Amino acid sequence: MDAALIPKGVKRCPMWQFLLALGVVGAVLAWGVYAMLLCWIKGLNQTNMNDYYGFALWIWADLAVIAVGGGAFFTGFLRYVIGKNELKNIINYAVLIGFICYSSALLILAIDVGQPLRNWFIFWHANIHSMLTEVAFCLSCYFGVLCIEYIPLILENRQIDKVPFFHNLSHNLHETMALFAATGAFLSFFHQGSLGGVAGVMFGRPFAFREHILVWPYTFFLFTWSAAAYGPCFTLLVTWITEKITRKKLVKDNVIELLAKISGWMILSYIIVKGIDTSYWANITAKSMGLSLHDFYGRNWFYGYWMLFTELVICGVVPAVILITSHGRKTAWLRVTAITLGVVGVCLNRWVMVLQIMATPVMTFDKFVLYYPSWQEVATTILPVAYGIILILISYRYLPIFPQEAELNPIDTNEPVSRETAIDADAGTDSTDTAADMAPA
Amino acid sequence: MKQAQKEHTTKRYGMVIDLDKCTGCGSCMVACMSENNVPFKTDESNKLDSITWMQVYKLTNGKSYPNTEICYLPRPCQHCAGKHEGHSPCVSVCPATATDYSKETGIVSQIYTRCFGCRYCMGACPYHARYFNWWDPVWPEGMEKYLSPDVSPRMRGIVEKCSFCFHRYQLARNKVYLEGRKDLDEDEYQTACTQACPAGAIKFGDLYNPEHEVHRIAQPDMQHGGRPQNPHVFRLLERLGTNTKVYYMSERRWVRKAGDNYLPGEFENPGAVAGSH
Amino acid sequence: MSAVDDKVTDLTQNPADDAGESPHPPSESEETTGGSILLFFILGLAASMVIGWVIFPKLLYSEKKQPINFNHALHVSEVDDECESCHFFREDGSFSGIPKNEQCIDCHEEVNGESEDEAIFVEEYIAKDREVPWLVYSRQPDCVFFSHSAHVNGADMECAECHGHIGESEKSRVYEENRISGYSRDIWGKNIAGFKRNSWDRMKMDDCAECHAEADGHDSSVQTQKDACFVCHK
Amino acid sequence: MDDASIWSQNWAWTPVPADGAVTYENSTCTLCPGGCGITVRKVEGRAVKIEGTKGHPVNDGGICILGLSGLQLLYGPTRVASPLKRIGERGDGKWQKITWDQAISEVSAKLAEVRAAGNSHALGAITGPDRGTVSGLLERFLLVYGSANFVRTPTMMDNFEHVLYLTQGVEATAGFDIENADLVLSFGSGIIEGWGSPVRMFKANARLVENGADVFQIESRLSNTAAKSKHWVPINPGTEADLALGLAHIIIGKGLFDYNFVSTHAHGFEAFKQLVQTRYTPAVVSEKTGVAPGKIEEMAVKFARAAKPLAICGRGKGSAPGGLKEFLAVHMLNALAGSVNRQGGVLQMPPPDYIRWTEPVTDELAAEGLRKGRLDGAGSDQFPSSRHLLNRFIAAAAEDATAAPQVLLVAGANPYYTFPGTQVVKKAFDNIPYIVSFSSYMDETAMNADIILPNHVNLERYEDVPVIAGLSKPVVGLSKPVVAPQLNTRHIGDTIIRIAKAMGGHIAGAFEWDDYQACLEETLSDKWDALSGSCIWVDDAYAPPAPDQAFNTYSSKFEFNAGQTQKALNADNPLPEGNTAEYTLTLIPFDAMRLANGYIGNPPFMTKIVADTVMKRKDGFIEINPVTAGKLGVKQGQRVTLSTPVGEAKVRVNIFEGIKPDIVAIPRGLGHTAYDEYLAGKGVNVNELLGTVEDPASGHDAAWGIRAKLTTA
Amino acid sequence: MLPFSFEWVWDMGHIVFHGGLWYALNIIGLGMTWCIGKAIYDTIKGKGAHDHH
Repeated sequence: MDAALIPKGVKRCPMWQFLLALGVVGAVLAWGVYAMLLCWIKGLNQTNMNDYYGFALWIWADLAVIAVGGGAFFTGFLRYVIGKNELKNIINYAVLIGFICYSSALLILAIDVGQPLRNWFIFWHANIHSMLTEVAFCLSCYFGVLCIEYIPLILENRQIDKVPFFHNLSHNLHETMALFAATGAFLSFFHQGSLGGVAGVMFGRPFAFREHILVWPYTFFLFTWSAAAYGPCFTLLVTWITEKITRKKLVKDNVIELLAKISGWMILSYIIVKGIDTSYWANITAKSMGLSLHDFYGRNWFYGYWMLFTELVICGVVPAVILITSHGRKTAWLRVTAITLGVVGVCLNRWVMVLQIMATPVMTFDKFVLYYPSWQEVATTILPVAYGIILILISYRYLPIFPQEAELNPIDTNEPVSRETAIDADAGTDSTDTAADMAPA
Repeated sequence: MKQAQKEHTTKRYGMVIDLDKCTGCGSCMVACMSENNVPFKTDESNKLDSITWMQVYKLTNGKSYPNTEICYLPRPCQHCAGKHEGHSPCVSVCPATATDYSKETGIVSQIYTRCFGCRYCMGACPYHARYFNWWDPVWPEGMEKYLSPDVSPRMRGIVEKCSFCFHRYQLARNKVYLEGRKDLDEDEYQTACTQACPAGAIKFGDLYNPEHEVHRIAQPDMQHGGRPQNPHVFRLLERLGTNTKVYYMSERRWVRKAGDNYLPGEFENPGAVAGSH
Repeated sequence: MSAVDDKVTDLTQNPADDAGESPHPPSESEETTGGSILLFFILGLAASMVIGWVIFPKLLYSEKKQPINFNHALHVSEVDDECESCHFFREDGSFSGIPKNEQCIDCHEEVNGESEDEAIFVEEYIAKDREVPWLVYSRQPDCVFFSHSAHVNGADMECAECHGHIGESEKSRVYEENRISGYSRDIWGKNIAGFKRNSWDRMKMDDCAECHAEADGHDSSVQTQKDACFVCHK
Repeated sequence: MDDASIWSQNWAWTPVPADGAVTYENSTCTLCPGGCGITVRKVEGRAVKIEGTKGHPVNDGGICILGLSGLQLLYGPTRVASPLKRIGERGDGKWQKITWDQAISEVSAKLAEVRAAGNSHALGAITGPDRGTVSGLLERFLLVYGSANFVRTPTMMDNFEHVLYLTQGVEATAGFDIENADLVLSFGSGIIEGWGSPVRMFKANARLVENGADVFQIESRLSNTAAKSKHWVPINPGTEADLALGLAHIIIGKGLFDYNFVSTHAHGFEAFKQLVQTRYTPAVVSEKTGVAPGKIEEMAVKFARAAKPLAICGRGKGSAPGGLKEFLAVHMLNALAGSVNRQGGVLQMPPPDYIRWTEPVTDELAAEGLRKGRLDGAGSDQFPSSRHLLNRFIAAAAEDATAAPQVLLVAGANPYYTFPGTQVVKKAFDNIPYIVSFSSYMDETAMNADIILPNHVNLERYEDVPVIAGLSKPVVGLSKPVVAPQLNTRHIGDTIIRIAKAMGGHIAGAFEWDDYQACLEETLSDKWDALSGSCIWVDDAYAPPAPDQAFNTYSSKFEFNAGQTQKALNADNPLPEGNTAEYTLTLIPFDAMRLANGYIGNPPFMTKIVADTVMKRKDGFIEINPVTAGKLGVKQGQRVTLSTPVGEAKVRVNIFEGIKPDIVAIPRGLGHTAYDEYLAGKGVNVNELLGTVEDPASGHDAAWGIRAKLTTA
Repeated sequence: MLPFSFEWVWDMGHIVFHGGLWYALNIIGLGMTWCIGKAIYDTIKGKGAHDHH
């Protein structure tokens, strides 16, 4: 039916499968949209946030998607600035994932503020000393860059490409892409950092506060670094999931392994620096304020030492070690374990840097408060996931995302279809990336 | 303006609260709400979303019956100056310049119509002095009549906090201008909580002015970030460098200790406290 | 100033886009000559000018009449103390603003003169003890704190510096209310493009700020190095 | 763009308060008996803020949370907007609006009917503790109508008066010069919980702190007062009298008493000495009270050696009278220390005596009714020196439908909620066919009345406020209308005068005033000028008489051992209801400073600042010691059932170190069923779990608690 | 934010921050303009109608 739109040389599932998947994910999306409207119309009383938890699930989700979306800028940086050409085979997908992550982040921010109609004040009345201002400016600009990077992909659709203007535009964009990628890397460097800075400058919150280098607290660099390190893990993870669902090899192993290796070394270096930072903070910064590690991690079961251990060791040292060894990254299950742990690790880091800061009391007579998100918060947090899946579904179906797909999956082989499994997978999962329709038809 | 106004009347308004006199009655809280048009809901028992610019904390010495002791600690906005004047935890982080530090009075302002509700300032404030309007303020029919025109009622979705009743300063200035005087008297500008406190536990005035009660009691050392020189006076979380303008006084050691975080042994041996001198 | 620039963009460019371009989306295949492009451009500009300068203000502002026509000139000639005769300071330093019936009643207990407005005033308001619902040209939003005392007593300013020559007016102007914000056009400024010639043409935040920035000692904000927010806001 | 921004900054539903000229008006707060001066800030006629009057002799600028919240009562939703007549069942809340003429003619017709049937004694009236012209008018109305059943809500002051009458032979109220004392022994008095005149006591407490005075707070719970005192002495509840007499034992034994006072100005000391020496040895007292013998001795010695010691009692806010024995025992301590009528001591104060209306002419019907006497037995042989016994009045009405009043007027009181043992009130109400409420607010009593004739609230009306709340100078305040009446209400004084006039005859004849204001001006004639200006009249020159002139007993001396004193001191302590086998715990109600628990319920601001360990959503909390909690196996915040012999309630547990083990404490002031959505249905009304215990000497309710148990099911 | 805005202060912070920002925006803007311009030019030149690379 839509054969004319599907890229040449590849095969896609039947239309009904595609629509069914869209429908299912679309229902989740609608649920999220409903919750979002509730928040806009009735206000933030729909959430379980409170005066102790001014930042909660959303800001975590925001920081987390931006961190995992960091794969886009870092892969772009490696491909266009450093010149790792193999990565051109995965850059499209990285850009798409980045685009989804950043648009989601902006959407979440738009729900999160108390007076959404005054959002533009942050630009118009900006206080440049605020890390959040830097976040807003760089985030929006970098989102613009991602749009520019995504446009040529859209233009490569078979039908659009037939229009000469679009064809030319796409061609020219490709030619100048290095410039955009470099600018994007610059912007992303700053906003990833300033997201870290958001926490690090809060000198009233010893859990968050980090000493300064120039105007930036350590967390500035740690955030950029961790996004660069763990972002590619997410790109790899989503690629792996896509491959599993489509049952196709989409990217060659050497590409995957190269990215995994770089990520591994980045994680290792990050974890070392993070370890130094943590011990400096615990032993010097916090102690100068009369606090010890125990005050932060020893007074509440949820925000206990286990969290610190998981973040640094299980989700830091372990994936780093797996990915830097050739055996580790070449063994599929080890590699997948490592990138999964990596993604969990960076999300956990962002969780700690948002929620534990809010939870940890500073005044001696204050209390440790826990918070549970309301369904509206959960729904609006799942909303971007659903939106992301839909965008991937459409993009994968109609755009040549994986340059190596045709080569790796010649279409004259006539394999049987296992639709049942596809549908099962579809119905069984709700929030994680499901793209059953990608199963070969 | 026609004439350049060269009156440098720099002040640092601040408070001293005598915790031994404070009874925890809550008059300061209610006086504040009624002065500043603070709204109320049908259920205010969730203290995590209940707006009380002035909040009275109940401290205990942690000992068991019958050696338990209780102290009440009223906490308005501390109007931090930070390490360098104006570097308050909240002011420096607000992305939209909705909160500001006045070099003339030392008061941290909050402009409700500028705030768009990002809540970064709330995260940055270790005193929980900032409150978010989770709901639209609603007064029962007819009760809007008691709203004061001196303070704008706030709308849903923005942050508010204690202003040291700044409108009272403004209104007092009106009179000073009219009468062609230069300066305010100590009693011309007092906050609603100070005025209402039945125990007389709250004193308010200019910390710079040696004639003002607050200066006499707290003896702030302005060379060292306003650190109190009176040994019975302390500030909340002094060690963070927030440099607050609300001083507390108590004869009881455990109360003074509760004002800040100390590693074991530090409070007993103040010389060892890093960064406090 | 920045707000003004932005407004210009809003008013002139956007309508041009709407009026001119959207009905005829530029298409690569369309054959166009240079002349027609130019004509198109000129027509579009003209249309946008009309929209921006004439239609838009009409849409934006609703016109309201004051309940009674007030002759300032006449009153000023009757009283001794100019503006302050009626718009005075109270003892506590606050400013009384527009007079209440209480102040008018001394002279207006009975209908004076021939004026129809006078008759309405006395019969409808004074006699019935109702206050006149004046529309205040200079009414600022609720978040604004304005001290007349600081300006008139403290800085020796003249009323006219902000209010213009209203004291010489013989009739009450039409009150134009902004349909979006609900405030008077005097606040936003008569000139739709935002230019002002006289200090009293406009009463926006930037106008206040302009003057405040010029005076010495007005740098109490650590954020802006100008006057702190609380000076004018509540 | 600017427009959009201004639009997004000015939501139409956010109110914009109108500006205007600011004026201040002074008045006197009548929300509690404290008599504070208030200054109301007004903007163009709207009252926007209540502040304490600077320089006022009672509160000097300070103000309590109830006074501060007065505007929420004035403009709030709890008010009764017009006269209402019940149309549904009692308590259903179905009302019909009627006009004032209808209301007055209906009530006067009902009263005429009862009277014509020869049942004039069957008219009862319950008022608050106030002693000004409003309750005076009501009392006068009953008198000419022909009923002796005028009942004032008793407070601790009734007992103090009783004590002064017995020991000093005077009809006087008690004043306490706390500010000048250097040691205060407080037997459970909530000095800062609202005892007497709250704001004055806050200030006095601050003075005590400044002066470094020793304050011993003797009670089983670490109340705010205990927390602010130098010494907290936990005691078994209900044994305060024993402790006081035990202290007397030591003071006398060590010869530390004021020899001059005792030998020159007192009589009956030997008998008293014998009583305490034999029955109140430290060992016995320590056993009973749970206070260590060493502590008892320390207190006794410190008290006796202090220059200006003062002992006070009256639990919590002092709104419940308590047992006479305790009051007598405490007063004896003051006498032993010579702290009677001297600086820093207990002062005998002249009762308000400015109401000097002409004796009304009564008719035969009235005389007949008056001869039938009082339902509560006050002034009878059994309780010769008691004047108003609300507990006995209610019990009598509940017990026997034929004896119960046929018409009950309720003004300035809310017995349906505040009386301990609410079930008894319900029964009594069932026996009373016609109940008239004068309440300004839809309180529980009004809710269960048949007709409501709403009074103006305090900011709308004139009223004289004779302050009898323990001040050390005679003070009369004047409450003035600060704003015009907001609703279709009428001053209760006017309503009474109108009803009287509608009834004609001698009744009308006794109310010759045109209206209440005329009555008030006439009554206060010599003070009116001063009062209408400053709203306060103080007899600064007053000094209590010296010991040689003060006492009006038979011996003209202070009586340690008058007949009734002996009887009271020898009586056993009133025991709480319930057996100890089934009910292993003791429930005590307590007064919390952030809960109004009298006639007026909490306004929203007050409820807003109630701690979440006292009330969470709709649940009320009980306080228990961690040891008790451990024994019962309950955790913080857990829901449990609290039962007493009288009733049971679902509550949550707050584990609190500052309470004696085996005691359960609940604050008074929650569990309202009436008022507004900001108050109703939250927490538990402790009065529903309590009963009364009649004091054998005074007839007042002397209960201080009740046996209780906790079940987790 | 532009220097006309109320919040603007002529200090290093504002100049560096906005300098960086405008620098990035300019690169993006100019880059895009060039791409679009070149595409229009190429199209007019008749290039690329079915020219697959």
